[in-house]
Amino acid sequence: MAELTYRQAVAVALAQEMARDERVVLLGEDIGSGGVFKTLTGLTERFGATRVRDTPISEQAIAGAAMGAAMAGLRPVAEIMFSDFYATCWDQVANEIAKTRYMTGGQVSLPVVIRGASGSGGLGFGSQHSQAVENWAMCVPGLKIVSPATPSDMVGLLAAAVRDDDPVLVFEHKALYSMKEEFPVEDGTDHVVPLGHARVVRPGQDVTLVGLGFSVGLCQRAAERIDQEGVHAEVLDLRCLVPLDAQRVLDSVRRTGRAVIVEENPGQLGWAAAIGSIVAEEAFDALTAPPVRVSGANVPLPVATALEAAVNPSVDDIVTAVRRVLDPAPRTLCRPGVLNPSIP
Amino acid sequence: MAELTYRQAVAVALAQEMARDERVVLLGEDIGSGGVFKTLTGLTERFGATRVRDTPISEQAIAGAAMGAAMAGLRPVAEIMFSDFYATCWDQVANEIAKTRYMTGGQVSLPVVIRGASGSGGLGFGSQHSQAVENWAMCVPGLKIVSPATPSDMVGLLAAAVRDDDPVLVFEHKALYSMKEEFPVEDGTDHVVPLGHARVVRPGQDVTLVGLGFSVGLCQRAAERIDQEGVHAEVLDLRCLVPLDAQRVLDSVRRTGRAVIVEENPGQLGWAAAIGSIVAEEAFDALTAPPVRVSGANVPLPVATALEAAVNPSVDDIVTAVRRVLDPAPRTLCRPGVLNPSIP
Amino acid sequence: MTVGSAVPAAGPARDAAVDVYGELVFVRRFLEKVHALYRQGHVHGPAHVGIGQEAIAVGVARALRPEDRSIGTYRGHAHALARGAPPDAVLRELLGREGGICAGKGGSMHITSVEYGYFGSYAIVGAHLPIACGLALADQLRSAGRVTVCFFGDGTTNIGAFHEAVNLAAVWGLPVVFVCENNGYMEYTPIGDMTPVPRPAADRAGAYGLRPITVDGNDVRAVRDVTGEAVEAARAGQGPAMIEARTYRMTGHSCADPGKYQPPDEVERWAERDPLLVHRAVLVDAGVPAELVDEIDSDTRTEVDELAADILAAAPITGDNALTDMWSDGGARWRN
Amino acid sequence: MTVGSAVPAAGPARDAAVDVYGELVFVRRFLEKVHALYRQGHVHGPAHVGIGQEAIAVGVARALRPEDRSIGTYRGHAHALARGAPPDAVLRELLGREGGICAGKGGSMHITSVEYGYFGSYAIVGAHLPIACGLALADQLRSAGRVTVCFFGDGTTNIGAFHEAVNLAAVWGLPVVFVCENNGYMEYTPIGDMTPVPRPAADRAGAYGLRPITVDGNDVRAVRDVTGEAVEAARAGQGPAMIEARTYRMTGHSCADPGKYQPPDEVERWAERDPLLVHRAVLVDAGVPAELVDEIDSDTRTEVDELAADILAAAPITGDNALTDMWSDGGARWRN
Ligand SMILES: Cc1ncc(C[n+]2csc(CCOP(=O)(O)OP(=O)(O)O)c2C)c(N)n1
Ligand SMILES: Cc1ncc(C[n+]2csc(CCOP(=O)(O)OP(=O)(O)O)c2C)c(N)n1
Ligand SMILES: [Mg+2]
Ligand SMILES: [Mg+2]
Repeated sequence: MAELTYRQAVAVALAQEMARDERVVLLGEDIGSGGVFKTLTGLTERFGATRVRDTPISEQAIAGAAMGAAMAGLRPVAEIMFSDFYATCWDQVANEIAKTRYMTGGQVSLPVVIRGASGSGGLGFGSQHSQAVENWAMCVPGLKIVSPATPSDMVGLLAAAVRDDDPVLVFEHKALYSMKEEFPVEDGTDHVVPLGHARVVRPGQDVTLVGLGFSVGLCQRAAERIDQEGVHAEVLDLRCLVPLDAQRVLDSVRRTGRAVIVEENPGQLGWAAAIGSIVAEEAFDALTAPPVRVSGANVPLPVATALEAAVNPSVDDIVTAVRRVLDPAPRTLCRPGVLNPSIP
Repeated sequence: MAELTYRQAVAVALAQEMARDERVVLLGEDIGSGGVFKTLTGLTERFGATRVRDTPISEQAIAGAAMGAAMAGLRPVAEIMFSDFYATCWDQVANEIAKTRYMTGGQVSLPVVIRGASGSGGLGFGSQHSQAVENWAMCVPGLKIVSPATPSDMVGLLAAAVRDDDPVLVFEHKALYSMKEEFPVEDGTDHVVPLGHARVVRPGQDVTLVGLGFSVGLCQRAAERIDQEGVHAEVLDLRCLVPLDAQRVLDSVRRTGRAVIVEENPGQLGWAAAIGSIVAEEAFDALTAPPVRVSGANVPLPVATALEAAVNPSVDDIVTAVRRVLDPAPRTLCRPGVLNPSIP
Repeated sequence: MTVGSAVPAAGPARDAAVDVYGELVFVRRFLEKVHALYRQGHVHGPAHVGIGQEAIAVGVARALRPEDRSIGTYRGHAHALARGAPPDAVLRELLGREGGICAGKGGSMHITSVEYGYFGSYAIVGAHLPIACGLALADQLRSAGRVTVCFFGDGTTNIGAFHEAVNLAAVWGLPVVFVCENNGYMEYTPIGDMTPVPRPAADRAGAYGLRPITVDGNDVRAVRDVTGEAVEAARAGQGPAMIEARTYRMTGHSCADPGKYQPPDEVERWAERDPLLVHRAVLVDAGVPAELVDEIDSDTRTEVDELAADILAAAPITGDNALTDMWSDGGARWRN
Repeated sequence: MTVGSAVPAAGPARDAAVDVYGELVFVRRFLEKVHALYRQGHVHGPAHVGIGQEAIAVGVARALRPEDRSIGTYRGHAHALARGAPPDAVLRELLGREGGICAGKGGSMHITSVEYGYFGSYAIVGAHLPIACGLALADQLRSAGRVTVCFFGDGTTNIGAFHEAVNLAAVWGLPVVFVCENNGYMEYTPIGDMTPVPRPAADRAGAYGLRPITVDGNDVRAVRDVTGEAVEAARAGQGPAMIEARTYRMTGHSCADPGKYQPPDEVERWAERDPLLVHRAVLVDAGVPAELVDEIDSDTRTEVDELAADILAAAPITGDNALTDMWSDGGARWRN
């Protein structure tokens, strides 16, 4: 078993799929030389510049060309270098790619993958290069949304995305690129993780911690910390927002009675609110404490180290949240400015 | 007292502000002749083409020019004709306008208003002309979000938006344009409704119905229906998502113990989830039933009359939701496909 | 190929010219019918017709092979019909009846007929130009010899997606022909007021290393011939082309718009250059009997009237399929 | 105005030329220092310097009045400094120390100095071109006589925002001068591979009814003179201009990028045309003593070294102000 980084996993997944299916082509800016995050190293050498296509700086053209190519029988994988840049092609993604199958009465199929780096993770990329815009996407029916938290999941989920006949947005967390995992990489590997199945990172019975992408690791570390206090948290990695494995979350919360949902993004509106609402609506009777969200502050991401840390959710924040939902009284816990840094 | 339509109210508000402040200029496509929804009738005649500026079909240029002009001392009001078109200038709105004050350490002020038609309301505008994209905006800290539900609020909230020193997005619901209200329109009217204060549309003690824009009317009609059954619903019009009058919602729910939140958009992720989560987190002990969301189905908006009706939330849906939250058992009410058409 | 060469008095070329006239007339009557039905309240949602612009859709379609692709805008009824999309299914879509070409989900602005190579009507200005590049890319890689034609309006030349798409097509040498239908107006604003160059598309071609090509958009044969050259060049691997076809929108922007801003004398001048009149004159010059032409006119009117009457007689569709065809599994479930 | 006319051996013109050299050297040393500090791990987040491109920022600034505005990109340190932004506050921002020009919130990619007319650095390619139009619009309406200069890269000419902005500027006749710094590369890709015209900006000017203007971007006097003409025309109400300044990025795209894709002989060729060498030669031709020039070089190096050392000695900022300056009320509350 060799070690695989999350960064390498991107190329492993794509190589696996490109070898399997000639219709898979990549397009994006500066990808021919391996991409600015070096996630595509070796693919041009192996598959040629016709299938690993450099583009001009034209996100609308990239996303739109991916869509058109999918309608005409290719299975394109487009790169949006930083997920913040989805804003420059949001019309293609939200208004065209997401809607065209439905609005044509099912005349077309749109096997498009769009992938790229996203999130903060404390790297100092600032307000225009650190958002994880999966929340924008979740507001728009018609887009599958994937955010792998480990190298092996990156291989398996990205492979599944490429095989999916619907549009899938894959958010790679840039602070995870250097994460390593034992993984059997050899030619012919055929690792696929079906979309829509949450992962139980660790089982537990006292509280359910729900994470996605980078926040899974935060949850895990928080769980380890409170474990020493005798509190056993179940940690779930959602893996996908759409399709959403709501059942797995609800099952867990029905057992633990408590949910802490951890999102790196600003909490003003984000997927944690969707999960929080689903939990409140559908596991109400089982709740022994309010579902609580821990999320980023409602400001653009600042750059200086201490500022970025102040704004991002931390392991400490999660531990505090867990202690509070375990505290029997008072039950109305999350007052502005107390638990949730997103409420200044 | 004359009658004022919601449509006319737009021009009334803007005329009031343009007369008051020379720095207010309008820009947008085909606005010189009054705009495609005739919301700006008479403004060119009164203020001239220099202040009511026709633009090319260039939403990025419109939003960006509004931003730059605001930084240099104007108070621009830009029109994005249909709110779906925000997608074509989302970068300007979400990455530049929302972030620049903060990311420059407060060096600039951005008194920009962006306004335009949004929402479905059963008019058949289809999947690319019917979204109310306030949810995209709420995912992005830095944007104030306003959605008036009545003609007088249109005057007062739009005027407040123009006077605000922060970026404000005003979503006009196109199905409300013909709504009428008695309103004293005369020269010199100075009606301003401060942002961030929800409106109690009707008081009640049994359940809290929360609406915004078009869904306020749905809530009102549902409340009238159930009133006949002896159930007294309090109807709240949020008016703004940012700044959010969470306190008013929480106060109401703490009294009624029940919340039904009604959103026209798909429910997969939307402001109703934010409100639902806040209610669950902060009024947990007061809840006698789970907070329930009623929202649009998670599909692009179809056009045919019956299809559009099937997908949009209705008064019936709200009444059903209210009956359910009033039913003492079972308390876990909102199962997929039952209450909430957004969960197919 | 000579543009607008005379039609011979007999033979297949003459028959083809008569056919073309039949198509022009059919599209015109269809659009007029849509306009009337809209005015009578039978169309839910907005509708945009291209009365006066039919020669472009018909002329371009004549330059294409069945396997070629085309793509257009909300003003796309003519473009779908010209490729062969069944008028019945198109009108059912517009009227919200069973059998609509998009199952009632698309409506007037999104008419699509993949079966006949028309990859859809898009209602956000400029959005479909990048998509056209994608169609062409797929063919360049896997089905060399297929060409994509992308229709768009003069006002569309000012939006970013136009720039990105034409540039990408040029950089990649894609087999795509961009056809600008310059009808003189955005919605209400004359295009000349909002462009710094006189020819909104042709005068921008050079920015992408392309040759400016212009054509009289009201002359169906000229459109066919000019497009044919560009399409065959693209088919041969010579890359994209930019054609600007000058025409005029004889009605308002949408069926709800009376078009009062269109000066009467301007409308009159263009009425004299109506594409049906232009082509009728060609036929008459070629010795086609006026009665034959009149017969086409009246037969077509009857055909379209009957089509509409039949469809109107059917009940509007129910909301049963609201949650189908969202995902590739046929349903709309997004969670468990 | 003659481009690159000889500098006289004495007098104010000569002094000004020496000043300009001092500025070029200062900016160069500053950027080199940033590069070094980045490599040593002192900069949190990415940083982009424009070593080799300094003559454009400095030359343009010399063509502007204090009340004029400029706006640029993530590669904007030179542009801020050239307008007069305090180097101390800029470097504090880069190093996350108290007194940073954006209070630590912007970082390297968003250096802004409104006080000195530099309206910010934007990190999404193309986004600031429409914003520049807005700055110019405000001036056109209320402060006639002010001009805005907008800097951007060659790769930026392919994005939609570029097209929309330049078009709007032309349609409205805005007092804005667009300055393309053509350094030959996007991030890693040579611009020639991704544009269908040889001069990415100049060859597109015509699409907006503008004249193509090109200039040697490594000749600070040529930049100043050519920009000066365009700026004065804009000031006089003659509308926008498009200038393409050819230059070269002597290092990688960002400080993290070793730039291995830049062919060594290409780098060497451009090193010979280094803007500092070019201007030094002008001074020497004018009889400025070499010792004076050398003194400027070494004094500047010391100055920048000391500046950096001082700032590094201070403690990094705390997170105290994370929730300030979000809204106009100074705070970050979005709800009650
Ligand atoms: C991005 C965007 N902005 C604005 C609109 C509203 N709109 C619809 S059609 C139209 C005019 C388009 O003009 P043109 O491209 O000339 O096409 P035509 O309608 O004349 O066929 C406008 C502004 C839109 N649909 N999309
Ligand atoms: C919309 C967008 N796409 C991609 C990027 C990533 N990116 C940053 S700089 C750059 C290259 C820009 O090239 P150019 O305009 O020539 O400017 P230069 O860096 O050479 O100064 C790219 C692709 C971005 N910041 N924004
Ligand atoms: Mg037009
Ligand atoms: Mg460059």
